[in-house]
Amino acid sequence: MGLPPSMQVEESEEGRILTISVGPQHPGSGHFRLVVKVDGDIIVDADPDPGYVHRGEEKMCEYRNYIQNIPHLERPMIADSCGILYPFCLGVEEIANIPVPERAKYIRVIMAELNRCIFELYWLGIYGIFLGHSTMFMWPMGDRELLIDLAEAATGARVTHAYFVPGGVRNDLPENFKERAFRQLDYFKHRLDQYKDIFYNNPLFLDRTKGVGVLSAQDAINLGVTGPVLRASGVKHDIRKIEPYDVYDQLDFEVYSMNTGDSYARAYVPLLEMYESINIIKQALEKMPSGSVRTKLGPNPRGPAGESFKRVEAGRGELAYYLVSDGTAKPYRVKMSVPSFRQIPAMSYLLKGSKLADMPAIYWSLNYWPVEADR
Amino acid sequence: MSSQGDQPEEGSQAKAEAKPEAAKPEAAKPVVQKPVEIPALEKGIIEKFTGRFGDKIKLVYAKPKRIRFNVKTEDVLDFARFLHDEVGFDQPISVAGVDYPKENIIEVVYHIGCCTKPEYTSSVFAFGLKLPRNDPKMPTLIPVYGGVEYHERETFEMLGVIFEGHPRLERLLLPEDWADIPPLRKDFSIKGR
Amino acid sequence: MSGAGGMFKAIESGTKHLIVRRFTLRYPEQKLKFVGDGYQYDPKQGVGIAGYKGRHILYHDKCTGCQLCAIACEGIAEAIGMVKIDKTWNHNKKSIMPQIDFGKCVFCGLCVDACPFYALFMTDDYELAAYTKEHLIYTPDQLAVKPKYQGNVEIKIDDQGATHG
Amino acid sequence: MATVQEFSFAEFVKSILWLTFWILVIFTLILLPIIFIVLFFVPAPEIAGIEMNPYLLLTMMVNPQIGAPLINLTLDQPFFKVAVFPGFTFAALFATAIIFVERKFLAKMQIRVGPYYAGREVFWWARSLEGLLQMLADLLKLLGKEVIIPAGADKPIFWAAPVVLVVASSALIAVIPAGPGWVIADIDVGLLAVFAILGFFPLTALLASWASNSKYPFIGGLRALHQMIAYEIPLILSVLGVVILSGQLNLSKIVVAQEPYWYILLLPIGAFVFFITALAELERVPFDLPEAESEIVAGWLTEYSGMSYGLIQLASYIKLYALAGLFVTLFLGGWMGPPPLAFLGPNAPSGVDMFGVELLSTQEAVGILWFVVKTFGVAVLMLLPRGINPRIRIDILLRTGWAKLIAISFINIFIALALLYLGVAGPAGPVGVISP
Repeated sequence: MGLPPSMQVEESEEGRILTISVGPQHPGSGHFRLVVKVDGDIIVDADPDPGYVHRGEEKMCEYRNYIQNIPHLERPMIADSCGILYPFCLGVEEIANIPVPERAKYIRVIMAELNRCIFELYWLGIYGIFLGHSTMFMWPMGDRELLIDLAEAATGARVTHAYFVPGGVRNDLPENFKERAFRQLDYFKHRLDQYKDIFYNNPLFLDRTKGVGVLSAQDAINLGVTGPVLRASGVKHDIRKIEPYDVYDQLDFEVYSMNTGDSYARAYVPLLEMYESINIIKQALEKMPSGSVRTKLGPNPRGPAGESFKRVEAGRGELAYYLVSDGTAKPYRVKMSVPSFRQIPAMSYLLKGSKLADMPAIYWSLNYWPVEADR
Repeated sequence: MSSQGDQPEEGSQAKAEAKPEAAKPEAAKPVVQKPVEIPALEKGIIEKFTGRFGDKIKLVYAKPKRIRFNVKTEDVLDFARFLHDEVGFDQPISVAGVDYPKENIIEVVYHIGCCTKPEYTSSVFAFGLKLPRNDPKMPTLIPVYGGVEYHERETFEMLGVIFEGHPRLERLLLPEDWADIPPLRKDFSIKGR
Repeated sequence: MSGAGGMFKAIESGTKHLIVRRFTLRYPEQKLKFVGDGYQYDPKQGVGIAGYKGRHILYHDKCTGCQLCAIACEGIAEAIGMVKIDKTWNHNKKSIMPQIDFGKCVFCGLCVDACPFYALFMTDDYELAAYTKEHLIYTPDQLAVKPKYQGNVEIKIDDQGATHG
Repeated sequence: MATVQEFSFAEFVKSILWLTFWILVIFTLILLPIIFIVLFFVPAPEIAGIEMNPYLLLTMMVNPQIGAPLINLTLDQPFFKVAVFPGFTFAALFATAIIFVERKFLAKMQIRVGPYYAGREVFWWARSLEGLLQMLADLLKLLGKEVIIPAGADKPIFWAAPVVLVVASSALIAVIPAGPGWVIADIDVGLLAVFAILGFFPLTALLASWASNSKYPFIGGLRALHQMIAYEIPLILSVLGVVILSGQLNLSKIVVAQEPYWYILLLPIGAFVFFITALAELERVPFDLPEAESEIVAGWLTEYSGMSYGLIQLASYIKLYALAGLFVTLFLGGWMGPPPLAFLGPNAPSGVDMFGVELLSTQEAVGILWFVVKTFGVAVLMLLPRGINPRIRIDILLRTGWAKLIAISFINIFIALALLYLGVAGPAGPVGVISP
């Protein structure tokens, strides 16, 4: 019968290789293109092509002062908007030498962990639907509401909080936040237990992810991947633990890692981290002192010329900001080193040689967010 | 914020004054402070490098957990190999380019973290290169740090730095029909600002 | 057959959820209750007061036309413009007040942080849909109206699961 | 700047009234005279001793008693069986009901609401059945959509594929008995016909995908081909046990052969394999690889839009009904009630009467009811995996199909043979029951 006319043109010399453009208009890609070459069902080459949602965040930063940079800096990753803003605030505090009240530090940790859970649930939902598990899409998306509700009560917005500012947070937590948080987090923990039955222990899910896309620890380090992907390969590298910022050194928590480095481990580590986040939030709510939450600043905070490199552990991994200040109220250069961008090399590395049907299982387990990677 | 209206002029003046500080005198300043406040761990790392490279490299600053050297273009591969193999900083975090039009240089700053050696995991090691602005060329560090491939591609695209030996120095984030100067250079300005 | 046990558990879990209460918020019939009365800011203390960041409310008797909100918004959304108003107030010699384009506003609330006179706050109202772009531009008079938003449900949790209202 | 034309309700009403006016004018001035001229020359047919004429038809609307024999007669017509029950209309309605139940059922499992607003304001008594009219709304939406044909598509095949699918899946219904005597084609090779028709689907899927002239459909079509061929063999083998025990290929007679014991009690493994392979044939979760949206968009359906997509979906749900019906026929005793109820005998509810004319006998009515109930139950069971399983991978699927399921179905055949030779069951009936 032969191939249909349009495909015959794009065949290569070998006559077997079919080039498929996965994205940017593809339900399984996001705003991102993956040029996949398949030989039968085996992927022989995968070329990531980011840049469809590049909006020049770094250039925009140079035109705005430190406070005005806050709303637009959280746009690349609205599922984890506190996480992406956190290192920026830390960096500005270092440059301009702004003190942060103790209570604000605790609130920041609470919000960052809440956002980590919100993000992981979003990610888990999409991972579920990528593997064809529609219930695993609906459940996390629904349960995310429990946490968004908390975030909304504290910050006044559902996803784009604009909550962290250099020198603390915008406002204090509402009155009955602690009880509300404990109630909803307990239920959320109960829900997480349900996920194991229907998804994580489902034999079909295990078939699809165990032993798929194995990334060894050495490769993981060398490719520069970070976050749950790195920890799934057996490297216990968590910025919260190794270089504690704010009050993480006063909280008791565990860093989880798995040794297999396959898609299953990359999917399982976030689940464990969500349990740990609940633990951290509860501890922080208990330990939180009272007092002010924001250092009063002028509208244009500025510091001496200098540079800072601050990193935090966001939901997707190590998120770092390289800030260069020239003494004016606007940053001279802002370099965002985002985890998603650092996962790109692993993508083509892992996809080569795997099956086309494994593509969603590998691609999405890498925690890659096109909008964040493009900035 | 009330002085926001005349910000552009003020900003450019301030930039003009601050520029020399940002690059060179700043490099000299921490040297004065250095003996006072360098912790032991950082001092150990610095001594390793000064012992190996001597005057070829220059310490820019050494804050707690953050060290930065400036390296010459011809030494950078040796430097990176030493950093990776001997010292043990093995995880590339970021490659940033900074444009200084007044000094006519482009700085490329590598930030390298460490995953394997427990004593260094909390530190970030940075090294910068000063490249001439009209012909920014440097060797690629892919042979040492495989993960910098896309970071270097981005730096090439955003600042026009050419990494010699890079396997795929092509368009990454910008539109395919981009026909302007690299956008993160300071003489490229956003429309309307 | 090691997978049979896992499959059985999955089926059990799935069927078990047929009796769990549904979590969906039936939106136009149910509306969420919010904390407080909208996001506000206390310039003396330098901190905000928790609340929902919805449409703004402008207190004409306090606004001095100082443009600080517009300047704050300049680098963010450029949604605030200062317009002439008919009335003259003693404290507002230039008689200009902010007009907000909600087609551009990102609801970050930094204009509220910038206002030193307790004149610009945010409210619970988020139902701003309009048929044309022009209808999204709120004049000072429209901004002065206090919205009638009434949230009636919040998340309830019991043995049967979580539900709204 | 393009100006949007303002929508005027008055204009809309006016246009509708104008249209109605012209239809009435054409009807009274042209169509009515033609009907009467035809009636003048053509003698009216005589059915069941009653002379048919338009006046009789009109009076039937007022007094149904006159038309009862006519309705009874209609029920026996082959055309009624093909078009209405148990043919296409019934299957389509059943498929619609299945879609609605699937959506509500899945929504319940996923702790959400599902279709909610459609029909909620129309029927005040249907408040608790939210979303009752959602299927109608979806149908209207699909009808109103443009059918886009990709450039370079093989148009005849592209157009024909949905129709062929609907025809083939409807053809499956023809041999499935919905009640005693209620079968369109009571042929002796019914089961063979089913498998012959099932052979159409992979070919049609491949043709549709090839005709789309696009890459994702092509990969999806190849996957569909692989999957359906790999699963057809265990499907046939699993049914072989039933054929051995009943000694029949005629589905009605297979139902009758299950008189004391349903075959699911004798051949549980066969029923299991049949259920799994039926899921694979239907491309339902977890075997929906040909439509795996995260890999190949919508598989071989990618380029279909509007009502041609709607037809494919309709075909797949009619096929679901047909396979569920086949499962009921082969393993669950078809139209027969559960064994205890079969002994109710005279106490069973009476048939459907209409003014003294018996439309359905007791046996028929109860049979049809049981068949519908069982089929619905099986169909819901087929929907269940969608809520709890991820998609399976193609190599695992093929390995399962070729290696495991075929082996299991051979075991099933041996069990059937053992039962036959031990005399527990067989064409002659179970031991102790004297066959006629």
